[in-house]
Amino acid sequence: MWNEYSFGLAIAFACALIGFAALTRERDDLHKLLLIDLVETASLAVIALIGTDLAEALILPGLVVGIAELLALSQIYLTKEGYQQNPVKGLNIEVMMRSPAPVILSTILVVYGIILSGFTGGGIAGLGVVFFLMSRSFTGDFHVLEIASGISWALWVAAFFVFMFLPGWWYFALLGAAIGILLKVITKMSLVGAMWGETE
Amino acid sequence: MNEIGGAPLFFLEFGDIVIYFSPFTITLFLLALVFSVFVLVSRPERQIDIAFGADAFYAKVISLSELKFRRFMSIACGLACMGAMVTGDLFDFTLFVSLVGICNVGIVAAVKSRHVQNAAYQYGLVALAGTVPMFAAAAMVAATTGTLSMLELAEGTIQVPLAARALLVLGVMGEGMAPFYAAKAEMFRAPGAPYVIMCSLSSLLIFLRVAEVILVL
Amino acid sequence: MIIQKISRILSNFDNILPLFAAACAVMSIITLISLPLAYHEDQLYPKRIVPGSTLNPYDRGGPPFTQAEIHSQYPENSPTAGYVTAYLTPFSLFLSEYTSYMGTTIVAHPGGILDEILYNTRGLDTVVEPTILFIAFAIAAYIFRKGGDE
Amino acid sequence: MNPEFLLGSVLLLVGTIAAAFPRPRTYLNRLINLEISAWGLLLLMLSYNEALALLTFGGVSALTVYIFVRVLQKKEAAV
Repeated sequence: MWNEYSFGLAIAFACALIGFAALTRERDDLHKLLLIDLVETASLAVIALIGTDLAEALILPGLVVGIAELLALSQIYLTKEGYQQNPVKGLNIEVMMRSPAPVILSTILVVYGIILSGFTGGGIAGLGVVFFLMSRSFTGDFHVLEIASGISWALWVAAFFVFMFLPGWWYFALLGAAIGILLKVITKMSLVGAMWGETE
Repeated sequence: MNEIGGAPLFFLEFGDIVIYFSPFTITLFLLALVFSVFVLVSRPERQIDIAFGADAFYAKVISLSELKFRRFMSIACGLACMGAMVTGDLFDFTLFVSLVGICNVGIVAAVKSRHVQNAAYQYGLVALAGTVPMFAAAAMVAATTGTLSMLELAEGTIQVPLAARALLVLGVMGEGMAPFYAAKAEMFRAPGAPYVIMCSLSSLLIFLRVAEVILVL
Repeated sequence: MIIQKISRILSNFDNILPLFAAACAVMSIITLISLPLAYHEDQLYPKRIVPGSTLNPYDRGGPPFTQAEIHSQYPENSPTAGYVTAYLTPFSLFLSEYTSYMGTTIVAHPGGILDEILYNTRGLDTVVEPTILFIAFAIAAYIFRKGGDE
Repeated sequence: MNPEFLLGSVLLLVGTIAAAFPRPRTYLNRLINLEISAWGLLLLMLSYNEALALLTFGGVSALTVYIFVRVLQKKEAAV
């Protein structure tokens, strides 16, 4: 009865046990956040053990939920401790500011992300944008990002309803959903890069 | 098939995720709907602090943007509750519950008081930790029974492992039920009456719903 | 009174997370004890590897624009399930004809088994998930903008 | 059980222990040790051929590092 699945579950729950045990004794607020990131890994491992295509379809939402809540909590942490006004140095290495390397790397990531589209593409393209914004210490306009992500959300939900109620138009819905979710994830991720700089 | 809240009256199919309305879920759904509308139309309270020993009092000023933001979060919380009440898929249920958790954090996090923000942070950590047992439970159900649909699981032909049920309950408790609810009570010091009601109402609704889910499995 | 003592501990919200973590740790131990669990062989959306296919590891069959077979929960609810999997955009078609290691790229490009699951058969999951993303980022952005000026 | 699965399990467990009880208990040390368990998870996904999940997890965990480094920098600037 000790198949591969049970063995994997044993490992994953042993990890969860260790992580939660450390969390019980932790008093520092930021260490708590890091440890929660650790136990998230264990829960993703439990999902991965299903080993079907469904597992992947469940991992992607699980991952994105984790990072979104992490960003919100880290921002609450900064405000409650009063660190919000402190400057962030960015990647203020002289070479980074001038050299074309960030541009080239970001371009590769963004192009590949657009080819992938969907969740994965959004994540990868977003990473490229974050890297670029960080290396150029950009202080940008937030509202544009928020509006863009709102529109892409609407596009994607519209595509979902086409899938459900007008299944004949599946091709249209597929492209709408893929592009909508790509834009949505990119804009959200580039928020991280824009927040790297100073408060407006 | 074991039915807890009466036979489902009608189904709304979204592919593999089937939303079902039984007398039990429809009651909870309407309750969430009524409160969302209530939040939408009501005007927020003005908290007044009375200075002791003198005849003076001063009203706390809440900025318009803060008000709008918190109303938006409350409505999102109401919508999430409505979804969690009627969904017939286990993983979808866990996602809706975590949405309720993050909305609850949002309702209070906008308040500019260090005490309230600290409570919101601690509660947010518990909500984030609660997703771990919840997702693990849903994944274990999928792996050991081969399905996530509550309607299929309610047939009772395949046994759901006890550990998965217990993990699900623990995870949902982390998203805002007793005894981890205490942090929320602390958050109620935040001004803005109709919005914080949404916090406690969502816990009540989710408590009732998770009881049904566990009994059906 | 013991109840008073418990409620005093609980009323300090710094103790909430350690308490929850302890409950989770205990629950992990219980799960470990209950362990060997049977893996149900008849899974939804099974994975299979077609040797030699350029779409590895995501070849789920089906010539373009004909319905591939998808083992979903309620096939009658999604009549178009299987079309998306079989469809390749011109770009993915080009990749699949000229390279043999780009299966992941092809499947992530619009049209593939994951799009099938995420958008079509289990679309509501994906609706909820960007909503969580939206709410969490809205909180972060709001606090970032307003948190500074006091 | 293929070698990726075994190696992934070992790394997951070792990384968890390392991140839960880091030797000099600093934020940076814990953040770096988190990567070990992330590698374990990546190998686990690889053994089940979950390539797309692997790719996304790689990208998202890089973003997690950005978020934490930002918090650490702001915290450090306060001292």
